[in-house]
Amino acid sequence: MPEQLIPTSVVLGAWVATGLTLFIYSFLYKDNPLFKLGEHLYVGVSIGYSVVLVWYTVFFRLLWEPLKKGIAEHPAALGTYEPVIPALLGLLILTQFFPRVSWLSRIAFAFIVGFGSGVAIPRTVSSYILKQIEDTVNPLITMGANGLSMGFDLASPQSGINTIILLIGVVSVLFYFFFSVEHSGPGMVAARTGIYFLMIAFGAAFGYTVMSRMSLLIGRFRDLITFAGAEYGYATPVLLLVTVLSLAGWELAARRKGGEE
Amino acid sequence: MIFLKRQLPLAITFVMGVAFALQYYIPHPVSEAAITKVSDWMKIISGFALVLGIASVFHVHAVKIRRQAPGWGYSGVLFAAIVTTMAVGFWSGGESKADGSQTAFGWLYDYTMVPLQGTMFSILAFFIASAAYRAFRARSPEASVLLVSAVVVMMGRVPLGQTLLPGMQISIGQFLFKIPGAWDITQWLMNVLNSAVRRAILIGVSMGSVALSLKIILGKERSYLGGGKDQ
Amino acid sequence: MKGLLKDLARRMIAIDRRIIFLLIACATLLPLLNPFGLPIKVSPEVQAVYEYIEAMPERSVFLLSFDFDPSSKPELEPQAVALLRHAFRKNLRVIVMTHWITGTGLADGVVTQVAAETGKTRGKDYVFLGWAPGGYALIISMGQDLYKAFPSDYSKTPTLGMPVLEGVRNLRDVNYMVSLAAGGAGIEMWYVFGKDKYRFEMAGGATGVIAPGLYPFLRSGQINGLIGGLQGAAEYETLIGRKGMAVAGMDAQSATHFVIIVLVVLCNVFYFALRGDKGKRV
Amino acid sequence: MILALPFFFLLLIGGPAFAGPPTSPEGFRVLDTPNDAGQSLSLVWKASPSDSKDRTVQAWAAESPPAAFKKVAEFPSNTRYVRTGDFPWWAQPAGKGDHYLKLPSSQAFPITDGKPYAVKLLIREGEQEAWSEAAEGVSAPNYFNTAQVNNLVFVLAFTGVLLGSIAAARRNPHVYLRRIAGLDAVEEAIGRSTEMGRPILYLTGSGGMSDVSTIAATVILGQVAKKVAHYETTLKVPHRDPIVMAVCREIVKEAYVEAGRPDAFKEDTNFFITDDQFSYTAAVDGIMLREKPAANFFMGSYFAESLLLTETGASTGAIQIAGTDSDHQLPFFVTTCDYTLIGEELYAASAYLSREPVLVGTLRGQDFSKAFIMGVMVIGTALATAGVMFQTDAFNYFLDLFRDFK
Repeated sequence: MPEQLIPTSVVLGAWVATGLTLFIYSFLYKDNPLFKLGEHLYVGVSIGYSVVLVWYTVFFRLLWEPLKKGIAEHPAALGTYEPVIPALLGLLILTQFFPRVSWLSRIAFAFIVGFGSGVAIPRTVSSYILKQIEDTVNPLITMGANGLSMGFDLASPQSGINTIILLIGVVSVLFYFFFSVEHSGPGMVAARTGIYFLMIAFGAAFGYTVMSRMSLLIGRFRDLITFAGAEYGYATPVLLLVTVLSLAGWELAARRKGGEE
Repeated sequence: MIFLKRQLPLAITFVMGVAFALQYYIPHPVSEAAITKVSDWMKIISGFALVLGIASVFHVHAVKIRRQAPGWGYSGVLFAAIVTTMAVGFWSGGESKADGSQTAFGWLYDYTMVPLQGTMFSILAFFIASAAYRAFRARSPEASVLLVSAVVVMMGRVPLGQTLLPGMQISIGQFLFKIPGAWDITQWLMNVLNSAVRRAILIGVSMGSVALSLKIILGKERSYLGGGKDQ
Repeated sequence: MKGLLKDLARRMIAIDRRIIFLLIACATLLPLLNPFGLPIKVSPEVQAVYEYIEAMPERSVFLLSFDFDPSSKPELEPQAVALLRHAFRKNLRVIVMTHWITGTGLADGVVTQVAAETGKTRGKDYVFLGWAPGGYALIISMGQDLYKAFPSDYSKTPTLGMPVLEGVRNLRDVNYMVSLAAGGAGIEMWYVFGKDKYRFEMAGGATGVIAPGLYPFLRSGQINGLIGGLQGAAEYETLIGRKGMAVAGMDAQSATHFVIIVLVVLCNVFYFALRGDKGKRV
Repeated sequence: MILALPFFFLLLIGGPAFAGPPTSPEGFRVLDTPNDAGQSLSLVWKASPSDSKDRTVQAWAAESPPAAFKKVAEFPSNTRYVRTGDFPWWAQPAGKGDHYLKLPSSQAFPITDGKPYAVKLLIREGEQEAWSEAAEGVSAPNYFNTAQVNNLVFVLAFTGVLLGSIAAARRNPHVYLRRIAGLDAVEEAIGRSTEMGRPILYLTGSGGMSDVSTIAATVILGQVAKKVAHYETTLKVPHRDPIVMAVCREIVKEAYVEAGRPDAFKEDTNFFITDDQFSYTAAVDGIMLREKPAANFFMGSYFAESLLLTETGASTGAIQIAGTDSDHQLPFFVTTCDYTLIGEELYAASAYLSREPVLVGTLRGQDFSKAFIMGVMVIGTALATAGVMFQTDAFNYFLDLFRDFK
């Protein structure tokens, strides 16, 4: 390894990051002052971060700069003042602070919700209804060099047998979501099939997800291992010791207090 | 007044909804420009809304500090963190990098937000294990299939499981039987069964969401305006 | 004796969660410190991405969108590194961008590092466009004019006239695109607002959680390949023959999965031991 | 096992040896690309039996009146056919089996809307070549995408069904609705919190106000708040989105008024934490551990935070009721919560709790439409299979109606 001096700011960062990481992990033991400290710091930093981000990316980049540029270039054009509209709507939301006129904020809500609903309708129909129907509807047989054949290979997702299973799955789960039909008789069979499909899929998705959650832990542990090195001043072992000792101290103090009472 | 309070918001919802639903069917460049513009507007509006949120935070924690409620010191920490982050952020001009080197704001993000985020997220690894231990009991046939498919997929996902449960081929006479391994079953479960269920949920949810959107546009659903049936 | 077993089962079934936490922590940490290297099997959906890139002629345009932030770094960073190594090895022109402002620094770091190790030059072989607001609106505007959507790259160099972007006007000129997504602003959005309209081939790389939800899109050909989670990354590393952090992490994966499976089996054993008891009583 | 049916089929044997020299393509025309935003032309010409991979087609284009022609595309002559599924039958730019080439504006050959362009084709094989006549076309942006007419019809028909079933529900609001287990538990959960003297925690998810699941969550919040007002229990609703918070504040206030307890309403029932995913989660977990709510409601859309919230809630012994349409988080809610409203059940829940005709009617309307979609999928599969069996495209008149075209 070539000698590489790590900048002080990075070493300091490593200590801060390691400390915060261990504070948050202490929550796995139980709620304690270290976790509370970490939690409140985290919430505070995230709010501050959002404020700064919104200030620069929204107010500055989308509102102030286009207005300034527009007024400098085409002061007479109506289009120049277009960013004023959302600004006014935004101000209407702030009428929430004044109960007498707070109804004005509804105009802004109407604008947001109306836009969201309108945009959603055709796109949802296209990608989530028509496209999904289109993909479920497939011929069960294929035309090959030997004439018509139906595939029974489970390993190939496009085979005829899988097409049927998929169709049964989609239809039975959809049936389970019928609300105005009683689930009895043949309806019961369909709905039960639907439930089994749901449960198998949920189990599979759960099992599939375990890996990505473990990946996150691996990622954090990898950082902790890195910061345990001499070049970072043994941040991890030192802070781990500090965390454990303070937890033990806190626990002892709490017990003594409990004993006195 | 009644008109302004009730009818005007409904009219705005209707006009916005219909206009941007139709926008989809119009390939003309003007229509694409319109949706881009209004999307920017939405960001500006929600930027203003953040003020509401911050006011709420200040209210909640200021009350705690004033009353010296248990744990009020943490509220002080929270305020300090907000103020410090904002100060650093504005001082750095909102940039995380300037002239190729990290700013104080960038440092704050990289060494507090990132590890905190990552740590909170990684706690899922512990919780997914404890949830599995608690929930995966063969209490009923439904719970049993859930448990079995979860275990099979867990086996199929990792090299160890794939080694323990490999696929096999057995030939008896002229017939060739393929016994699927954990990995093959995982693939099949994910590709076929999981696709089917997701698709059905997707279709169902989409019907519901289109229905709700339509009702909002047509003024049949107005709870988003804040309950108010007759105001 | 039987009573003792029942007692044990009762205790074990209500075991303190913290013991499970400790087991998981050990199962992750030990293999990381001391890997044992199990073989990796490649799935067809990862193979498809690899083969598509493998078949691309030199100097084709490859767009990689980092649609995640540091919280998904452990899974998606290895994917990004493997894809970039492959693309650079094939001498493709690589355009990198992100939809997540919080992922900008991370994306920049990854691209710069992989480019440095393969000796590629910024502006000539690759460009990092950085982040721009808009989500799907950004995709639409890139589809119309890339230079309007990104007038300059992350290092504030004007994009117009960059050698790496020669002949690239908008998304239509992109040959292949991969979105590495951790959530909402990702693969589906790229498909709905991008691929569909501007006709480029695309694939997805996703965290393990959202990957299952993308199988319908894979099946219907909306995406031509899918890299799922750390396993997907490990498969890709195996394909390009450069084992990296994903392959090492897979040992820890095996261990933790094994621990959970054993726990689930045990808890069912205890459960049945107790259930027989209850059955008699009722 | 293979199901093989003997079937007659034609083998087209075509080789360059029999094809003869290239001839100019038949029926060549240039048109504005239909259903697009402009800056693109489309070329159409008839297929020829002598198309093969050795015979190439080149498209040459020029601004009209003819400046110099430039080569803009080249490809083997047995490609770029119009295939089934490329265009719906009601918006075919060319007949099936014809050649179709979209010529978008590019840096090499920019196309401006409203300007005429001349295009001709060159057919080449080896050294031999044949030119087509030059055809002219003007590109223009279109005002309506006719290929998406089925989407529009679907939306309109669905609107009709919805309005119809809402009207029917107004006349007869006592429609049968099947039980949803999670909803019976709502009352129980509120009752238990009252008994234990502990608060109720209600989360509206991570979506914004234009998110359908958030709207459903706020409607249910109104119903829960009404019950809570009766029992005089504490309700806590931490938020991630300030606009949702503002709306929920109004809704809860309204619910207290309706329950006849406006005095019991507290302004800080709804409060904002932060808009960041995991710091919000950490704070809500903190609330769960410190205030130990007896009931936790998770309604709306969720991401990875779901399990962090529900598993912490489970450790405090709270009754947990979830409802989400985020399919990727459903497995975690199902395994860690006492009751889970799956997907659409979240939307249905508001109808159950309120029994309002509009909501009940909507459910009926959705059921009709779902039945219709199920029918389409089953009949469609049968027709698609028959189409392969009888080698016909006739069924596409039906199947195309339910395809997604761009």
